Amino acid sequence: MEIKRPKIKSIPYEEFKDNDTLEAMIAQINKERTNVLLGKLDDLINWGRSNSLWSLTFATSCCGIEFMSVGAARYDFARFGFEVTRNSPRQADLIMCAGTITHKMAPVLKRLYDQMAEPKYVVAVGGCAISGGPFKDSYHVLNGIDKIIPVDVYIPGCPPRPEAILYGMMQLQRKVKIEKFLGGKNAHQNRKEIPDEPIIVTNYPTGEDKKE
Amino acid sequence: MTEMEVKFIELDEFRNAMQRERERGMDFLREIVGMDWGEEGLGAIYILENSNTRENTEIGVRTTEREKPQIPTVSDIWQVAELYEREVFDFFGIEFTGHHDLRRLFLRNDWVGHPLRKDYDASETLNPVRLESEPAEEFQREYDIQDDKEMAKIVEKLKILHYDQFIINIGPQHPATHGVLHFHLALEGEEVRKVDIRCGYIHRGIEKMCESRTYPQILPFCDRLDYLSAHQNRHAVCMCIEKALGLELTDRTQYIRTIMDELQRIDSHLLMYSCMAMDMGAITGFIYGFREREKILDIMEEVTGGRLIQNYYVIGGVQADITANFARKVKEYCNDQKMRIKEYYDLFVNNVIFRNRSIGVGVLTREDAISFGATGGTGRASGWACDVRKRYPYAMYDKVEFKEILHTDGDCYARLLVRLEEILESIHIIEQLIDNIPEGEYKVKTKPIIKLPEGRFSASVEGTRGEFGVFIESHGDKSPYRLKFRPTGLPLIAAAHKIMKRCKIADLITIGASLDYVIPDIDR
Amino acid sequence: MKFEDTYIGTVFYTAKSLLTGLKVTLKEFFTRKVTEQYPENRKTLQISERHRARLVMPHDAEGNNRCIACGLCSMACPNGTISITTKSVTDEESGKSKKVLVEYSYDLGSCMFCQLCVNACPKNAIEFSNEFENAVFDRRKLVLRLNR
Amino acid sequence: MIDFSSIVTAVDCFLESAMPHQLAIVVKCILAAVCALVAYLSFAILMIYMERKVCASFQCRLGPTRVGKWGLLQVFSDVFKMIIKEIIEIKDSDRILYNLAPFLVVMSSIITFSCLPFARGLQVLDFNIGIFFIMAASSFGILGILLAGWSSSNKFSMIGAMRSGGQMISYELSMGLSILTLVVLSGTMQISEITEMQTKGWFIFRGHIPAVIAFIIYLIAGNAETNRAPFDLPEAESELTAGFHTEYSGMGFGFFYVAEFMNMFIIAGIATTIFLGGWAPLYIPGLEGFNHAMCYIPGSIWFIGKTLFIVWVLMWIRWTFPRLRIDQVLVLEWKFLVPIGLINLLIMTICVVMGWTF
Repeated sequence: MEIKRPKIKSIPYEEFKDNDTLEAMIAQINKERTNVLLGKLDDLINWGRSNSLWSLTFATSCCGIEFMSVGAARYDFARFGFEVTRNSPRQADLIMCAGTITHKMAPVLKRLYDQMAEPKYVVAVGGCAISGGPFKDSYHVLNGIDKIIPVDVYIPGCPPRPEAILYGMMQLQRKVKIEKFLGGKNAHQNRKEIPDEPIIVTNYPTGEDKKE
Repeated sequence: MTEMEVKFIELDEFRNAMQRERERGMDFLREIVGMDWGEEGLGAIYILENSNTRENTEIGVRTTEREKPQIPTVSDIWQVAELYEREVFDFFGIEFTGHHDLRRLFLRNDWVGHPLRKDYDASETLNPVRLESEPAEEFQREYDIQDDKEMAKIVEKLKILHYDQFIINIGPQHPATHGVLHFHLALEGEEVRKVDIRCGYIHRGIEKMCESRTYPQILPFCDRLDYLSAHQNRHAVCMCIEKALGLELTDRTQYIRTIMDELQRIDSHLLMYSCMAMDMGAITGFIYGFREREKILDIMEEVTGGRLIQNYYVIGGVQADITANFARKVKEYCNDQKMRIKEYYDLFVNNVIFRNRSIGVGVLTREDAISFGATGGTGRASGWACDVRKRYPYAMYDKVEFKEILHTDGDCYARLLVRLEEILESIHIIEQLIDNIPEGEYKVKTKPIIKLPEGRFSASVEGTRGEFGVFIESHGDKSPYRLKFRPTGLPLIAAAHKIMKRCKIADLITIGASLDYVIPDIDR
Repeated sequence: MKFEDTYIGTVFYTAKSLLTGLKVTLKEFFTRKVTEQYPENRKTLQISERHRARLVMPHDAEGNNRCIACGLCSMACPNGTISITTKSVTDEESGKSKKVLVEYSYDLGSCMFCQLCVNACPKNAIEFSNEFENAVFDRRKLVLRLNR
Repeated sequence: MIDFSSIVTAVDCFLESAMPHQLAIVVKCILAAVCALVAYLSFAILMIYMERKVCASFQCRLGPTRVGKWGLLQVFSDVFKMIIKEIIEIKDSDRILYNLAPFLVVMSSIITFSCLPFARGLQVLDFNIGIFFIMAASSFGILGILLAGWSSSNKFSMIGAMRSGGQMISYELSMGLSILTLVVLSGTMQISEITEMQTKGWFIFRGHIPAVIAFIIYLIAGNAETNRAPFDLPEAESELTAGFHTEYSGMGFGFFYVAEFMNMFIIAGIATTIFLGGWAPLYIPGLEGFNHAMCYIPGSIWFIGKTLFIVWVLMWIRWTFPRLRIDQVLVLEWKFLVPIGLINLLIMTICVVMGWTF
C-alpha cells in the first residue's frame, strides 16, 4: 500500500515547508511495498505514535524557557497530546534538545539518547542545537547536535517562539505519519548513525582582518 | 566607578595585604578577574568592597612565571574565593597555593590547556568532542605551601565523596536543576551528607569569544548569559562602554531603559515564583505565574521584537523607539499584576505545606551572604542591603522613589517573599515613570567603529538575581583585551555548597529553586 | 502560646490555608481559558511587526533588490551567518568596474537575530520578517539564498 | 430499581443447565474476569481523559483538543504508542522481579476493583468480610512498587520505593481506622449489605460528625495510598525524576500509569460505597415524593456519578497543592491522622451505643 501524504489539522499540506524532503522519504519507503492489511495497521500505529509524542524534559538554556512557555497555559501543547513530559528517558518518545550543547554536555546528551526506548525522535530547537548558533566558533561548543545524534526536525530561531516550536512538532508528526512499523523497514532503522556532514557557512569573523 | 585604579602588590606581600584589607572592613569580594598580560605575566585583579561604607579597592597581583604560575589563595578570607579561584585556575592555569580543593570548575578534567590564556591552542585535535564521560575525580587537589616556600606541591588527600556512602547524581539533566547543573550527593537515608556541585555543562566560552569581537558584536552574547535578565546584562555592558566613551544619553533613553529593566525584573521574578512552585510539585502555581508572564513578553515583543532574547539596548541608546500604545499596555498590565499577586499568596505562598517546607530551610546568615557575595534577592533575604540601584544609582534610579526590600530570616521562604515584594516595588517604579517619558531621541549617534580608550573600566547593574558586573580592560582596540562578567549565579552556587549540607533531598530542591540561579549565567 | 501553635490550632490553620488554595483553583476552573489555539488560529494570528524570525531581502515588482554587495552585513555579523558571493562587472558606459551580488547566502540555522546586519546595511536592503514557520527536516534547507 | 442479581442468576441457571457443573464454573469465572477487565480498562481510559481535561481546566488551559472531537481519542493514541514501544532490558536488574512488579500493581488494583458494587447485584466479589478483603488486596500493590524500585538497579527508584513503602504502610493505618469507624456504624463488613443499609440514608449523614471526620481522614489517606500529589513522593518528578518507575519503558510503565489512575477510581469507589451510599439514591426521610423520583435514576449512574465526583475532588486537590516532604508526610499521619482517627472511632462507638445516630 502506498503511503499517502500526511495530513495535519488546520494547516494544508502545501503550506508546510520542506515538503520535498518529506516526499523523498515517502518515495524511499514506497519502494518496499507491503500489503494492504499491514498498511492499515501501520496507519493506526502511526496515528497513535504521532499524536502521543511525549518529550523528555531536556533543556540547557534559553530555548528551554520557551519550551516551558509552550507547556504553559497560553500555548498549551496538551492540545496535541504532548503534555506528558517525562523526566525519565525510558518513557520519552522524543528528545527536544533546547539549548547549547557543550563539549562537557555532549556525552550526556548521547547517553540520554541511547537510554531512550525506540521509536525515538530528536528535535533540534534553536540555533545552538542546530549549528552551535551564536557560539559556533567557541572552543567548548558542539557545532550542531547532528554531529552526535541523528536529528529529525530542525526548528531555527534564537530562541524560536512557542508557535514555531509547535510548528516544528507538527512537522515531526508528519514525519512520524509516513513511517512503516510493520512489513517494511522502519525509517529509523534506515537512518545512518551519524548523518552526513551538514553544510556550514564558513565565514568566521576574526576581528582582525576587517576593513576599517 | 568607571575607570579603575588598580593597586598592584608584590607576590610576597600579597596575602598579608589582603588580610589587612579584610581586617579594615573590606568584607565583600566582588570578583576576581584572572588576567593574562602576555609579557607582563599572568595575574588577577581583586575587586573588594566594604559592605557598610561602600568603599571600593582594586588590588592586582601578577607573576611572570608561565609554566607554573602560583598565587597565594584568599579562599579562607572570603568564602566565595573558593569558586572564583577555581575559575581562574581553570581559565588561566594559575595555581592558588593553600586552596584546599583546586579542581577545574567548568571544563572537563581531561581538557588540555587553559583557554583564556592568550597563547591558548584552540585546535580541534587537542580537545576533540569526546563522547565518553569525563573521568571522575575522586580526590580534592590541594596545592600546599611547603615550609621552605620553594615549590608548592600537589597534595591529594581528601576524598571528595566516600564511595561507601549512598551517592546519587542529581543532574546534569534533571528537572529540578533549572538547566544543566550537577549535584553530586552523598546521602544518608533522605539526608544529604555532602554536596559537590559541578558546573560547566553549558560553559560556552563567551569571555574568550568577546576578545575577538567588536564592541557591538559583544552585546548579543550578553542577552544569552542570564537570559532572564537580558536587558540588565546589556545595560551593564552598554553603560560601561558609554562611560568609557563619555557618551551622554538622552533622558528618553534612560526612561525607556529603566522601565524595560523593571519589566524584565518582574518577568524574571514571576518565572522564579513559577519554577519554585513547579519544583515543589504545585504545577498549577507554575502555570498561573506563566500566564501573567506572557503579558510582559507580549509588551516586550511589541517593542523589542524578541520574547526572551530582546537585543534591545545598543551603545548610545536603544534599538528602536517605543511603540504608540506601549504606555497604555504597561499600565494595564501593572494594574492586572497587582491583583494577581494576591492569588499567588492564596494558592502557594501562604499554603501551609509550602510554608512548612520552606521556613527555616536553607538559612543563609548575613555574614555568610556577604562573604559569599550572594547579592540580589538572596542577599536581601538575609538582611544585606546589596541593591546596586541604591548603592550606585544608574539610569533613573536616583530620581524615582522605591524601597529596598529586606528580610532577615535568610531562609527559602524569605527569599521567595523578597522576589514577590520586589515585583510590587518594580510596578511602583514603572508607574512613576510611564506617564512622564520625555520626548527626544532614543539613540545618540556613535561612530561606526567603536574603540575604547586604553584603561580598565567597569560597571555594574542590579540584574534580576544579583549584581551583574562588567569589567573591560581595553588596549585601545575595537575589541576588548579582556572582558569579564561578574556572574550573579556563581556566588549563589558557592553559598549553596554550604547551606545544602545536612538538608533532605526535598530541601535541596527547595533551596535550589529559592536561590534562583540561571546556569548559563554561572558557566558563561 | 499562640492559638496557631497549639495542636488544635494547627489543624484549623492548616484547614484554612488549604481551603484558600482550593478556592483559587476552583474559581479558575470556571473562568474562561487563556489558551490560544495556534494552528487553528493561523489566519487571525497577530505576530508583532518587530518580531525577528528570519532575514529577508525585499524585492520590488521587477525582482530587483537594493543590495550593493558591500559586505558590511557579513562583517557586522558576530558569527558568520551571512556570506556573500560577488563578481566584478565593468559598466560599459563609464568604464568603472563595480561589484555585483551573485549569491546572498544566509544560514537561518545559526542566525542569532541580533539585528547588527540590518543596522549595518547602508541601503536597507535586508530586513527581518516575522514569518516564524521555518522548521525543516534537513539541515541544508536552512541555508537560504536571499536574492533572486 | 433494577436488580442485576436476577440477570446474574439467569445466566447462572443457563450455564448450569447447558454444561456440567465444573465447566460451568470455569465459564463463569472467565465471563466475570472478562467483564471486570473490560470495565477496568474502559474506566482507566475514562479516568486518564478526565484527568487531562480537569487538570487543564484548573490550569486555565484547554487540554487535549486535536485528536478526535474534543480530544476524545487522545488516550487511545497513547495506548497504541505504549503497546509498540520498545521494552528495555536493564543491565544488572533482577529480571524476574523487574518484570513481575508492574503486574503485581495492576493485579492488586483489579482485584480491588472487582469488589466495587456498581449497582444492586452488579458486583464480582461479594462476601461477608468484603471490606477486610479490599484492604488486604489493595495493600499488596505496595509490594509491586517496592519490588519495582528494588529490582531496577537504579538509585532513584530505590529511594522512591523506600519512600512509598514508608508512606503507604503508614497510611494504611488511618485508612483502616476510618473504614472501621463506618463498620462500627453499619455493623457488617459485607459490601452489598452496607450499601443496602444506605438506601435509607447515606452513612455520611446518618453518622453525622464522626462520619464526616472519618470521610476526610479517608480522603487524605486514600490520596496518600494512591501516591498522588500532594503525596506523590515515590515519583516526585522534581526530585527523583520518575521515582520507582524510572527504568520502566513501554507497557511496563503503562501498567503503573493505568494502575495509578485506577487506584484513584477505586479509592473514590470505596468512599462512595461506605460513605455516600454506593448505588443507593439520595434519600431524605420525610420527602417520599422526592425519594421516589430519585429511585428512577439507575443505581449504576448513582454510583459512577458519585465516584466521579470524588475523583474530581481528588484531582482538584492534586492540582492545587505542593508536595509534602517525607518527614511531613509521616508527621501528618502519626501525629494527626492516627490520633484523630482513634478518637473518632471512640466517638462513633459511643454514638452507636447510645443510639445518637440517625
